[in-house]
Amino acid sequence: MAASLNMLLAGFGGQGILFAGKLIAYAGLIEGRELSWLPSYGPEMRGGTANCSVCLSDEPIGSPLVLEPDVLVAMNQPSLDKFIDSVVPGGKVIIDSTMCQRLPERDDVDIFPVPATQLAEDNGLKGLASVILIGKLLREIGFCDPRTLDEAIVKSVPPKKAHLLPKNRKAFEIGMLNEDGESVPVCSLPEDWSVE
Amino acid sequence: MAASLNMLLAGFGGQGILFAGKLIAYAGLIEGRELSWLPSYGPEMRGGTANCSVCLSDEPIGSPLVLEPDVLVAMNQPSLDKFIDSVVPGGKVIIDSTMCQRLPERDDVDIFPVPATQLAEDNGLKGLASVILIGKLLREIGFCDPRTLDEAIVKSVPPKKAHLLPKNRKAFEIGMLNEDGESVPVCSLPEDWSVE
Amino acid sequence: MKGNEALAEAAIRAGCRFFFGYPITPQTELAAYMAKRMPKEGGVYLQAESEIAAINMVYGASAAGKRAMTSSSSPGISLKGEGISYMAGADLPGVIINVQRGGPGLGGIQPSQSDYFQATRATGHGDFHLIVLAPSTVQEMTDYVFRAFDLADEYRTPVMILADGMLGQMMEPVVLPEPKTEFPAKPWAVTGHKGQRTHNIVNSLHLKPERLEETNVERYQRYDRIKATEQLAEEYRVEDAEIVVVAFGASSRIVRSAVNKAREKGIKAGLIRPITLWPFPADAISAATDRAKAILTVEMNMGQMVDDVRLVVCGRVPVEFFGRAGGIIPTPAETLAVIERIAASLEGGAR
Amino acid sequence: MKGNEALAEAAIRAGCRFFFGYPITPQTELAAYMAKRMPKEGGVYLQAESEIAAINMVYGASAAGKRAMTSSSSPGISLKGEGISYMAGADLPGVIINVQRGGPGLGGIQPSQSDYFQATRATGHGDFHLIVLAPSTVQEMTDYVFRAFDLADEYRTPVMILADGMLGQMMEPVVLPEPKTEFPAKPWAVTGHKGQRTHNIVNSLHLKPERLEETNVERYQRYDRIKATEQLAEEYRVEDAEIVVVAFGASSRIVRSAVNKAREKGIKAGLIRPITLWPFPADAISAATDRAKAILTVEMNMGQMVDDVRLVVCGRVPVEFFGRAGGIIPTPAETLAVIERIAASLEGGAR
Amino acid sequence: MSKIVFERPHSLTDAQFSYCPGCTHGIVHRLVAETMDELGIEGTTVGVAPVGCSVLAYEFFGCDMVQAAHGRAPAVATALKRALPENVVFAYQGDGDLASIGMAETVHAATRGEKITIIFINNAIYGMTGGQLAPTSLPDQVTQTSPYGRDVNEAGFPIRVVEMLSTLDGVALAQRVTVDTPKNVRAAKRAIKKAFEYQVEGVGYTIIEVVSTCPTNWGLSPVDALQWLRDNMLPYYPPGVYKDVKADGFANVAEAAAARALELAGGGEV
Amino acid sequence: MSKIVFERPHSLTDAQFSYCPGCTHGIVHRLVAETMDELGIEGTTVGVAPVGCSVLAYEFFGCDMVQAAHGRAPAVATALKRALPENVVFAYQGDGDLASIGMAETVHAATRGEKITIIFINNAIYGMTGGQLAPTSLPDQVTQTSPYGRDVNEAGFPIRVVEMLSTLDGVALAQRVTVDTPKNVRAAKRAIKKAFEYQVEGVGYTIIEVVSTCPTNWGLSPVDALQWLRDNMLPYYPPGVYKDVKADGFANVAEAAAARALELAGGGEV
Amino acid sequence: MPRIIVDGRYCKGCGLCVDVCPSKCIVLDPDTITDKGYHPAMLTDESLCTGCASCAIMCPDVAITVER
Amino acid sequence: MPRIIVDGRYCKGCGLCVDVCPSKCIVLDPDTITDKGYHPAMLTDESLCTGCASCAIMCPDVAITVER
Ligand SMILES: Cc1ncc(C[n+]2csc(CCOP(=O)(O)OP(=O)(O)O)c2C)c(N)n1
Ligand SMILES: Cc1ncc(C[n+]2csc(CCOP(=O)(O)OP(=O)(O)O)c2C)c(N)n1
Ligand code: SF4
Ligand code: SF4
Ligand code: SF4
Ligand code: SF4
Ligand code: SF4
Ligand code: SF4
Ligand SMILES: [Mg+2]
Ligand SMILES: [Mg+2]
Repeated sequence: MAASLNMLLAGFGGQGILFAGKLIAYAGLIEGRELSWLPSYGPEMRGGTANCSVCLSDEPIGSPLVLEPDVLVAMNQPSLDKFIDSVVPGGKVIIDSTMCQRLPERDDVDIFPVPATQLAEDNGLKGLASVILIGKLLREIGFCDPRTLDEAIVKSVPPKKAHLLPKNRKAFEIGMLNEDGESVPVCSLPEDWSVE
Repeated sequence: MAASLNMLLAGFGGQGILFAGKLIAYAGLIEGRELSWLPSYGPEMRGGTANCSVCLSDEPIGSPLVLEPDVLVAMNQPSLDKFIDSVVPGGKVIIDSTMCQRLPERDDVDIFPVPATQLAEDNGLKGLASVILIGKLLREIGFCDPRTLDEAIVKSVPPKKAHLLPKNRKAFEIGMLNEDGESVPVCSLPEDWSVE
Repeated sequence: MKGNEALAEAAIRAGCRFFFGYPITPQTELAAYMAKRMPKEGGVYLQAESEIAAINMVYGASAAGKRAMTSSSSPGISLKGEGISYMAGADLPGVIINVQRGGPGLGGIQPSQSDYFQATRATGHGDFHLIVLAPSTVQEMTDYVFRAFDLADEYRTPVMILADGMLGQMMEPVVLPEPKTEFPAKPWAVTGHKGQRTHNIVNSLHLKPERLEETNVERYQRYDRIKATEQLAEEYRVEDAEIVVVAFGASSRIVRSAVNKAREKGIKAGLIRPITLWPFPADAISAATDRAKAILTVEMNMGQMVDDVRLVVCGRVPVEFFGRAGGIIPTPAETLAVIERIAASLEGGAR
Repeated sequence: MKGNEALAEAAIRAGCRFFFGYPITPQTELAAYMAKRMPKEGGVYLQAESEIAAINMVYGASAAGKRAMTSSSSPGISLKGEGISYMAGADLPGVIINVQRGGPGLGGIQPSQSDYFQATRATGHGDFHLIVLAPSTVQEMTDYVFRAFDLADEYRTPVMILADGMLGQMMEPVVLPEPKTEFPAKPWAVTGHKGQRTHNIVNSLHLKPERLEETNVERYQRYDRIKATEQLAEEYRVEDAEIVVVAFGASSRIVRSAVNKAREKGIKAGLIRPITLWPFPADAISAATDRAKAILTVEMNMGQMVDDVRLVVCGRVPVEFFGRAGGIIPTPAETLAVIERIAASLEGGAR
Repeated sequence: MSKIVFERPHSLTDAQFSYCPGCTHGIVHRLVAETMDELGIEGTTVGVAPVGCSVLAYEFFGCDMVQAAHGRAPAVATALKRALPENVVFAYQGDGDLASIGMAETVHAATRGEKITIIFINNAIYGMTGGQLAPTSLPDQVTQTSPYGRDVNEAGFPIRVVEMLSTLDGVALAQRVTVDTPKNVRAAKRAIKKAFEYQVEGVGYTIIEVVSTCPTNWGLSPVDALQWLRDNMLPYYPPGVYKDVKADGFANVAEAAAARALELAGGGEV
Repeated sequence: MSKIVFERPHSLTDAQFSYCPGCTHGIVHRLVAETMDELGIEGTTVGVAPVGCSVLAYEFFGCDMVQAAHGRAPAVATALKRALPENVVFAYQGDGDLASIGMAETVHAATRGEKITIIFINNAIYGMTGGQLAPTSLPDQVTQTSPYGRDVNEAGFPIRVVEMLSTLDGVALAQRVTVDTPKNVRAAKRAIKKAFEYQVEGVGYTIIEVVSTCPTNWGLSPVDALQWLRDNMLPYYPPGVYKDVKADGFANVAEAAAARALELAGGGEV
Repeated sequence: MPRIIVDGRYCKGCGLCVDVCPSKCIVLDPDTITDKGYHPAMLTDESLCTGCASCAIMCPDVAITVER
Repeated sequence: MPRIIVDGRYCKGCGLCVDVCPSKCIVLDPDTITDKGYHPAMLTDESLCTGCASCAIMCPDVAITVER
């Protein structure tokens, strides 16, 4: 895993894409890294696609706008179709397979379909599919210590919505589950991403 | 008389200064000269002084703003006091002596006091003191053929106010009267200012 | 005829039938003239509720394919900035008159040239330019406003006449142009599609940045054509000039007198008078720079056009600036003094 | 913290208790933040009826001696032109934020730098300047808005923060400054004379041109002091740079990446990042020019700051421009390509 | 054989509206388009799109369209009508556009009696920019810029636009409608059509205020938004005809104004 | 011993007014200054001078003064009052300033219920710029920009400002007065004083419209101008109290607005 | 036979038609997701539809055609 | 003894005081011209003045002081 990680999260407005991106950014902040978070903005969000760019790095971040992502999290078909070609070779693509019927054909990137929306609905976590995907992402590329991400969740859920905290944690956990349904207790972080 | 003549006419708003200046300009136009007429403008006119710059020349006119006049026509004391020092040596100064108690002390300019306001009132020509002064000016420096100025008057009095035409002519004539009260029929024009 | 009236009459003769104004000194005569004449020409004179409304009315009338104009003076032009940017963005022709007065703020009402930057660089937000014409006589007020309408239609761009209080207020003899009777077709105008074409849209919004960039690039290609073909400048005694004075509009008249006086004193001075301020007459000034030893820019402001001169001269010879601000017109005498000083220093340098 | 929120919080910490805004993308978060925080700070958040009202409210609050601010984006800034000119004319401090978007006209809402000319040359009519600060990180958004209030008070001038949609929208870690508690006295403010002094007047009108010129000249003397002491620029790998890239704000971040990549390829590239756009950091760029073989200016517009660079370079080395317009952020890759092209041509020329 | 009793009007293009699900902008668009169809004026109408959620209206209406700067639609429409007196000109404006930044243009187009039609969407919020306080936001209404609810002592009182404009002599028709039920939609349609008809007849300035929803920024489902409208908006903004010079027995605004002046002069001190 | 029963108020400076002979601007200035004297507020008042003939008002009033951009006096006054809530803030505006370019600022300061006082000089003309049509110029009135008389079909109808503003909830006092006779001058004085008093009490926005003359641009002698005012202006602009929430029994505008909202909600359709 | 046709390109699944239909014969189709991510409206039972057009009148996206 | 004092620095000879004086004891002095060019108002006959201050109330230039 490179010292610099550029991620693009994309989906419909309302799917929690921006929140998910903030979780990653927050985790970076807690771990003292350079980071940036940049949402798409403006009225085209309305009923259209929303996306956000998140960069984590050990050096000052140049462009916070991610055009060639190391990581793509795609939560719907139009977003997947739009951005898949821009992923760098060797990049990781996390896909909400409930929302994307057609999976991409690239074989120079690692593709991880997760039926996140379905999983969310099944587990009474409506609206938290994005957090499930973040769990999956962390599992696959371990961009931070899972405890850090948990801390990020705690800090990102506003006090007024404290009742949602357990649900967010649950969603995160579901994402972190490995294929056999077993939760991954400690993430094997790459060297340059470990903390303390 | 120079081929280029810069005049400054100054007085209170409402004394007919701008109209008088236009007469001179119009005469220049009729005689095919280069000319410009530039009024002071804006709210300071209100209750304050009004003035206008008139240039007649055989060459294109540079600055239409007359700062060092060859001719000053002053219709009130403040204007006289303000501008007298700027008149070029050898210049002519026509003064409405009804309105100016203190005459200037310069002896390098020719000073012609005319009780124009008084003369106008005495002759039932209220508001036409300025035209009287133009008559005097023409008599003294013959900047054009008197017939031209007559034509200028005819063209400058708007048709709606045609009844004022005789009065304007009368005022002009009074100004042209020489000291012995005799009307000057033909003005002895300097060579470079004659027409046809 | 007063300069302001000449502007108005020439606009009418150029086929302008829509005038939207708002009173401000020193351009009021223009609107007054329009108010008198327009009804007789079957045109519309409308005193808008503000300068902002006025420019947006020009936008509307122009969108309908009509020749339209507004006029104001410095503070009022600032208010039109957004509207002018919209016109540029929607590629709408139209003529804007600025009879400048001293600033900033309410400033004063005497003649000034302190809106040069605003006219040539940033009349509003975004990347765009106006064609800017700077008359220096009442005759030119007439000629350039006439020309302005043609340029506006040809290049689908707003055009500004940058005059000042002196030119607006003064009277000079003027020969008026014959009224224009033939006008270019405007198939893009919104006039109702009558069921005979798809609907026309006048618009400057492009939410996709790629699309917005395209429109910008296309516009700048048009600007390049304008730069290549529409530069205008008058040269006066420049052929052998060692000191070239650059001045536009009212101040160029003073400089002309000063140049004459300098010549009388044996100083080889000349005048280049930019007529188009945008496109700036770089070619003429560059050519003169090749022969000159020094350039002097004279403006009725604190130094604005001098930047454009410097960009053209590009360090080849020294560029000096002389200006008066706040509504003061420089005198030929003080301008001459500056020329003499430069001449003296050149000689000093030569020794 | 989003850039827009950082601007707001820093302003509050700088003692700003009067915010007058009007919604516009991409700066809405700033106003939203103010609306939340101001009541808790005993300050005034007022959504004005328009950008014009907002800037005139800043004028009023500043006249009363208060630290006041407004914020908008490109079209809204155009509308503030008159008001800003008034502030300059009346020598009133105040801070104006422009979170730029693509233009002209309604344009788009994506990040842009196309109001550079407007900010540095002609935010309104008349001779005046703003101090213009261009942050490039969220941390700088914080720092410079804080600094802006001090500069505004010190020089009695409006100060603009020229940001863009990218900086406004992005989140980065930020360290907030300690709240300011001591403020300069403002004996000129209108607070009611309490019978203890003659009445204070805040005004920009001077009907006598001599008087108006005096105020202009005095203001330009202040500007000279600002030019002498307040120029700010960041230099990055410039010491031995043969190709110096000049870029500010958002685009400077891209250039920094490109410079790094160029260095990796053995090209001696460096970056000068103007922080004060006015006063333009002429000294830094001039010094770098002495050592450089070519200058490249990269902007998110059709070419604006490049004029200022050319004025400084003054023909000493070639100055090139690369820009993207309409809300497109240039990529490090395409910027690198331009640097490589220049490097190649320099080598070609050297042969 | 079944026949079509309801379909997309011709005066709408095929483009999908950019509005949020359930936003009443769409209903009003349809009513305007139907009016154009029924009066057969699509080919002679020029519409003005504002800055607001309906900024893209130029893509939706089939007639010629002009996009206007924020708040300036009345000025643009004025000029269009002056330039094209035989055409029909309407402007479509939101509450921020019409009643905040564009208040001067609104009042002046109205007092001039411009023969244009204004469709005024009052949704008590700035929709496009993400839900800020509008001049028509209700007391205590929470918005992005009134997070503690609209405090009338700080942010002032909502403006009742048609009531205010009704005091102006140039206004021929000022009516408030809503679109919360099929019945009210039909009434709104009649009002809009009447306004266009008055314009064609040259009666004067016409404005139809449509009390509308903004589900997105109100944070309500479309259905709940309509209920909130009924519960909160309508009491503050009662639908009704606030001025109708023809109903008052005058042919146009000039006649009505002359009569009023006479009455005032006779009446002496108020 | 004789004693002085009338002299220049203290709150006027020694400067001579820049107004034309016989212009009623001067009378109103005096009334404002007398009000400041009587309420003892010269030292705590901040006045706002507009763009118009009274642009130089900052030289005439003894209190602290701010010169505002054309039409923006209400915005400037709003901010002054917000910044200095303990002070008294008034703006002095002409009809072009207040009702044309400044219409949006006027309506919004009024609807916000800003606790400021507006002295509104309606002389049916743009005096300063040399006599152009004002929003309040009368039908058929000849001005520099309506040389054939104001044609209401082209230039629209005059705006009755206080009538219009009275529809807004933020307005505490909206009254029209004139100054053509000593009696009316005294009444005008009472109105102005009342407005300042309401401001001090925090009742709401107050505006006093003074029907005034412009002898210069009307082309009449000062005495004839007053007669023209009586014959033509007053019938169109009848003096009177158009809104006075205290007289209506409320302590301030918020109370009055609440009562009105209740009434409307109950009243149903208009 | 009265019925409605919902155009999936336009429908945004807002549910206003569902709410207003007096015959309660419209639902949002839980099994379909449009390109824009909405569950579009669908007629549940043609026989219930009276062709009253209430749904179409309220439809903000003019997605409904009514036949009778 | 009631009387008025007209301050010549302020008076612009507008004549409003002349018109309004119930005792008709003010005229514009034809023999004086002020610095600004006006004929200022003057009290013709002190004995007629009642000190009613009507003149002062109407004076737009606040040029009149009234003693009683
Ligand atoms: C001069 C200017 N100021 C502000 C904006 C930003 N802006 C876009 S839409 C809008 C207001 C939208 O509200 P409204 O008019 O009520 O329409 P809605 O979106 O609610 O339909 C604003 C302030 C702009 N584009 N231009
Ligand atoms: C932005 C702007 N537009 C126009 C002007 C010019 N202007 C000066 S005073 C004035 C109007 C004066 O009329 P009014 O407000 O009625 O005041 P009055 O002079 O009649 O007392 C105008 C339009 C200006 N100074 N600034
Ligand atoms: S934001 Fe509100 S007004 Fe705008 S489209 Fe969405 S629901 Fe409609
Ligand atoms: S122009 Fe009219 S309003 Fe202005 S000072 Fe003169 S008389 Fe008074
Ligand atoms: S009302 Fe229209 S858009 Fe909404 S669900 Fe029904 S058909 Fe779809
Ligand atoms: S036409 Fe009437 S009955 Fe049929 S689906 Fe629509 S609302 Fe229901
Ligand atoms: S005080 Fe009365 S009586 Fe005396 S001069 Fe004045 S108006 Fe006449
Ligand atoms: S009213 Fe005043 S200004 Fe007028 S004439 Fe009398 S004293 Fe003089
Ligand atoms: Mg709205
Ligand atoms: Mg007026």
